Amino acid sequence: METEVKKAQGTMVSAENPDITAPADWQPVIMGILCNWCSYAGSDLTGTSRIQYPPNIRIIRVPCSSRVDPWFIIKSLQTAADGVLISGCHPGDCHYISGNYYARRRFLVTKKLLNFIGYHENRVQFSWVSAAEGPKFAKVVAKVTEDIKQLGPLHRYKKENF
Amino acid sequence: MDHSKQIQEIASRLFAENKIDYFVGYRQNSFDDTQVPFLITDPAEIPKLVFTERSVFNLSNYLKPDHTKRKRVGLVVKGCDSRALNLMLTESQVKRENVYIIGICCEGVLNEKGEKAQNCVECVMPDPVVYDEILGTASGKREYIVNADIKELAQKALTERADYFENIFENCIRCNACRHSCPLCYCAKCCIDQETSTLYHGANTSSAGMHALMTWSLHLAGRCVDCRNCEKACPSHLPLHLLHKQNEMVIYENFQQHLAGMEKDDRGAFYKYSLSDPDDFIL
Amino acid sequence: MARVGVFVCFCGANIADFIDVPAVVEEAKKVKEVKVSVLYKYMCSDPGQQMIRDAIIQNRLTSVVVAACSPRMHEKTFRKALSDAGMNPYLLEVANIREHSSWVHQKDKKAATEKANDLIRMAIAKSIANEQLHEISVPVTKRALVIGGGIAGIQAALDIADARIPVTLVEKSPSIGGRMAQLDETFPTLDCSQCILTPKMVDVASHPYIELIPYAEVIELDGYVGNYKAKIKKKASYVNFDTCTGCGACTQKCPVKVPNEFNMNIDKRKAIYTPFPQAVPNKPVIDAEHCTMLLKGKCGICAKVCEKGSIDYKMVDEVIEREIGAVVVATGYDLWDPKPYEEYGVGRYKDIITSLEFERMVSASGPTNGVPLRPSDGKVPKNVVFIKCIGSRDEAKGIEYCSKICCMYTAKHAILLHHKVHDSHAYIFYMDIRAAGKGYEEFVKRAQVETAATYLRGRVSKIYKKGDKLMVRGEDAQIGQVVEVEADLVVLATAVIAPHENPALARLLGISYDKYGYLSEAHPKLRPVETAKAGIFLAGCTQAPKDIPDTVAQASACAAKVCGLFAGDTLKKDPMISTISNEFCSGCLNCVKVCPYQAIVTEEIPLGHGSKELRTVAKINEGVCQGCGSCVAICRSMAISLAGFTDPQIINEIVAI
Amino acid sequence: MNKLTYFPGCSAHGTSEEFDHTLKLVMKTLDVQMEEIPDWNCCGATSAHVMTENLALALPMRNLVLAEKLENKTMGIACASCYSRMKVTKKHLDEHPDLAHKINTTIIDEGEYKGDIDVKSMLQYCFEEIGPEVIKSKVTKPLTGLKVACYYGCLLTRPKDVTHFDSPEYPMSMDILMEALGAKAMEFDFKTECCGASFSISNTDVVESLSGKILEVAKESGAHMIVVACPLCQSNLDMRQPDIERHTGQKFALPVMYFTQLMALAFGFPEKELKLPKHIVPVQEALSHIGEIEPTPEKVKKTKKAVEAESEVE
Repeated sequence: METEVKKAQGTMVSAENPDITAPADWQPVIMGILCNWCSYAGSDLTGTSRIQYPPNIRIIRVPCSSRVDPWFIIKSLQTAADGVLISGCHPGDCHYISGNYYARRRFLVTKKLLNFIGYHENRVQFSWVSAAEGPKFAKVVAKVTEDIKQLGPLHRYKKENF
Repeated sequence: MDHSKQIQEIASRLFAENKIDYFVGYRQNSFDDTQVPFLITDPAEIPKLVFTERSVFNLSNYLKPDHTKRKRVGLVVKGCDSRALNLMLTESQVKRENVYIIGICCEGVLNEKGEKAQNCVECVMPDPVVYDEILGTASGKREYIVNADIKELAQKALTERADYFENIFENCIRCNACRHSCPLCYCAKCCIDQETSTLYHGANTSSAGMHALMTWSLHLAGRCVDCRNCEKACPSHLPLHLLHKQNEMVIYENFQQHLAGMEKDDRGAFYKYSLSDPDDFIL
Repeated sequence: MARVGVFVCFCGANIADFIDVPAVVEEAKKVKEVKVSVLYKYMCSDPGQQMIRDAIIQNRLTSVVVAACSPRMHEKTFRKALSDAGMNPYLLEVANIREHSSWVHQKDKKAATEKANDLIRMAIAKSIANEQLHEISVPVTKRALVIGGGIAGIQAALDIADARIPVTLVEKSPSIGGRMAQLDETFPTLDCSQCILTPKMVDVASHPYIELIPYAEVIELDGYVGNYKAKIKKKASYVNFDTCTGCGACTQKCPVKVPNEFNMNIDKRKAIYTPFPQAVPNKPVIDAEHCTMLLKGKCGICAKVCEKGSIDYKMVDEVIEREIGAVVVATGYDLWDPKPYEEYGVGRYKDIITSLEFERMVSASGPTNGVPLRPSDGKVPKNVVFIKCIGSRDEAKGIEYCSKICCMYTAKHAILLHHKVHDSHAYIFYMDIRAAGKGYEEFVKRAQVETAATYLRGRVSKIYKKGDKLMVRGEDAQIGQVVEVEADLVVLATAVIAPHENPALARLLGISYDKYGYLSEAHPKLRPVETAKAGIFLAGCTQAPKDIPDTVAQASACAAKVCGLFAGDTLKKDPMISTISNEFCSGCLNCVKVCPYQAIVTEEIPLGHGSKELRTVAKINEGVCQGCGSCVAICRSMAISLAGFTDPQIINEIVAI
Repeated sequence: MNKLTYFPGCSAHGTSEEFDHTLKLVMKTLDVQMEEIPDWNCCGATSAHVMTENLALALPMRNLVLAEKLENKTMGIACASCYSRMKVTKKHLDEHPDLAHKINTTIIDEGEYKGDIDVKSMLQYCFEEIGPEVIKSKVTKPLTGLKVACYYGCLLTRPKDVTHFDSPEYPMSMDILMEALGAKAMEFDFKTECCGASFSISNTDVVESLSGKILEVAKESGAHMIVVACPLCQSNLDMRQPDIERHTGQKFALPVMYFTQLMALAFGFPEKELKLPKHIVPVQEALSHIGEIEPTPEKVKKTKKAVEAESEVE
């Protein structure tokens, strides 16, 4: 009930903990981890095509989505990020042949575990974006940003000092 | 389920034939009716060996140290223990020729309250999957059951679950007993060590325990055999099985009904893939 | 204490218009490790680079952050600037504030500026954890292995050998020459295939830098780029090639006749045979499956007639080893078996033949001495129907792709038929005429005009027998009617398919292949001759159907790649690869399983200090590792780290926000 | 004794009575008890599926449901068109179980469709479940000397994904059966060509040209008669033959018989049981070839031997 009232007043309320709130103009921080060959190249194409998307994402470059350790996701959520987007090559297109297939298994288990432990499932999202899919990258970022805005601030541990 | 006599006979025979240097089994605790792991080198101690439904611990864990690794060891394993041992063999942690495995067709062990333990109620494989000698009657593989606690928690609201885990994992004292008691945690450097987890999870914060344990559970995902040694070892009585069983469930449901350690040379769900793995959660 | 320099680029107006660059420069100064933070209009220009070089020296910087365009654009440029200033180039980090900020947030300068601040902070944090890296040198064995002695293999071998690099050419049949040797004349110039091929075959045999191993197969390949070791099985030929003079007495006297595969089984060869008169090497081999001496111990005529005593019935297969640095795979193609075309009566009517059978018949040295004859009664055919796309572009019965060469060779066949049988007439059923290539369209025109071949656009639905003729019923889509042609001979242009041995060969070499069995190139457009495995290259139809000019071009491209690879005494490699710490490796070897390149090997190390007992740990083969990081993420012991993307680097980035 | 659920179709009770009749005789000899589906209805043939899809499914489905109630393993269908409709419907319903439920509750009401019956054409049944060996063993009067061209028509083996029987382009099952009876099955290219069926009444020109082609090629093959397994094929090829002959000026004189008629003959039933007077093209002349012995060409044998010798040691 209380949550509803707060929301009605325009306050952003965390989906995980109703006690955590933020002002209406709050902007989430999203950690983006992109593979070098497809998604990072795709995001570069978004830039060269001047396709506009929300500015909330902070991008880290890794060689392959298989380099992404679930730690990175957990660490991001634990520190500054309100959400995480991981993106790699489409299945079958992996520059390193099979990396994204291994990554895909880990991502599913990680996502489900995080959800089980009390993170909204939309906090962590995954996408396949090829080097040619500049518009798709913009769309994905817009969607993820919008999803995470809906979820409100995450910073359950923000007070903690790292 | 009392195989004490048979185990004593086998142990004497193995020592007599000079087939082993150590024997690892169970012994009665001196102050109550529980049992403790019991490692013997002297055949004179054989009469102390017991095996009943109180023999709860996974003895595969005692093959981890270097000194047992290099010696010939006789070992008692239940269904779940043998799956862990199977993985240790696959992951080259134990040499097959160095272990003499006495497999028990397990009828389930008891928890502290004297009831049949939850992991035994939900057990998928009570029979040993790797052994030199087998005791009891095999009852075969059973159907996979989703853990009762997970079912219950999954029905709760997200906020409730978040609250529950936050409160419960705050009690982690970072003693690493869970890691030490797990037969599959043999890494020289571990993600839950203070030293590494300072980097990864923040050293002295309330959430550090939870995030470290989550990472740890992901290292065991697709490998954990649900023996619950970790939970038995935890001084804070954290429900660690929730993490492991959650991962096990997701893996079972999505990756060709994979269960850890069931087959020889199966390395676990994260070390293989299928082209038909679920892809619908990816944008 | 780290000393970081931050260099922010305006990129003309590209960045400066949408990001408050001076504010960003000031913001960077707030990070305590940052010793210098400056801006410039074009960082990538010479003065910009000079600015970086000066700042490195003046401020004794330990790492450099350039905030500019994407690292995929100018990382190499700035790395070079660092090296010019005497700094390790891998201490550079690029913050991508153009593609990732100024260009995509053009309507919100404040947010774009904030994002740029964060991106720079992340780059600074990462650069602090950067380590000095050095290019890896891998020794290289300067010998190439060419698998397959068709025109692709021959061309690649000759080009490499001409650069004075030793080549081992392995061919599975008794002679090199491949499919091209079976052809009569070649499109679009109609020069005789043998005339242009045989000189090349002789060159291969006599080239001082080429070791020709016919009648052999590669059975094992170990190692990595520059350092492969190949095992080659020489099949028993039962003829001592060293003493054999190739006189041919044995083949003449041999009493056993078997279908001649070189002539598409139209005539017979002997059990001891050379595949064709111009074979290289021109030495016979005994076909063990048919020789009665080898099967039943009776006969022995060839040994009796051989004056040199070269016949050795006791010869066995021999395995030899070669150390090589690069491999060119040129295993060619097979032809699709048209059996599923039951409505044509394939298999029931002798007078339905495939194009290659026709090719052998019109070949002057072929089984019918250059005259096409009906297999049923040996008469010269007058009306010949050619049907294209048999199996090609046919999802229901064959394969989906276009075989590329059939349009051209069918036009050639129409012309050849006209040349050999003057009063003949060719009818050609086609779906489309695909004649893209130099002189190709003109060639098809020539077939249509010069020989007055009737081109009918449409599929054939039925072939049935009427007397000794074959009635070919098809659609002429251009007039929208069903037509029937009375044919003496029907020639099916069967699809080009990958050799059936390709998947096994691919597994043996550790390269990938597609669903049709063609070996996969590393990139369909930009790396069409390389495979995903360094040092293994593809030439000819083993990669996809192609004609002779394309095949030769690709083979020469392979040769150029091999020569490039062997240009130095060592190979230089990007140092951003994995390393494994012996101390922490638990030896579970899951990384070995996950590595897509078989770049992880095992190593025995002492169990403890000074211990005699050994334990097995994983080890990265520097020559092979491509730096994907798959092994890093699955290593629970954190024993593996990927240079350039280490855990501390990435975690630093994450916590920097 | 084997039991078989039998769906005759409308032709079997009309134009192709000789098929129905001889089929029953033959099945009795082969120890198969045929149970005709009580209250069966029209399969919808070519008309229903051009009108509405659900009706085209509902009509055969009702038959399938009724057939399932008889609880035999297999349902045998005399007419190729009925067979095709049943098979298509069965495939459709098996792939979309919800559809079966929907049709059952809205259009027909005969009980649940279970999908557990095998649907086979009578030719398929004879070939797969009885087998040429058994049929051969029942032959008392072999048809030696009779040359036949087996015509399957378009629906018995096609589409392949639906029928899963024999080759869609060049089937051999009927040929093998005929050889089992002692007849000689000729190489015949137009086994599965269209006879013009649907235009049988509305546009006879098309039928004449298509069926004419079939007759022409059959004649060319040297056959004395055409053997069919479908009433519509029979009527088109038989009934239209005089017209075709008149229009094209060719003389075929190719009687068109059901394979069951020839089976009955070979099994020793008297000729009057074959109901031969029902045929338009007279049959007697063709049947008179029975008993003729073809001279074995000695020359061919010799050359064959020579060929064999050639591949061996000379």
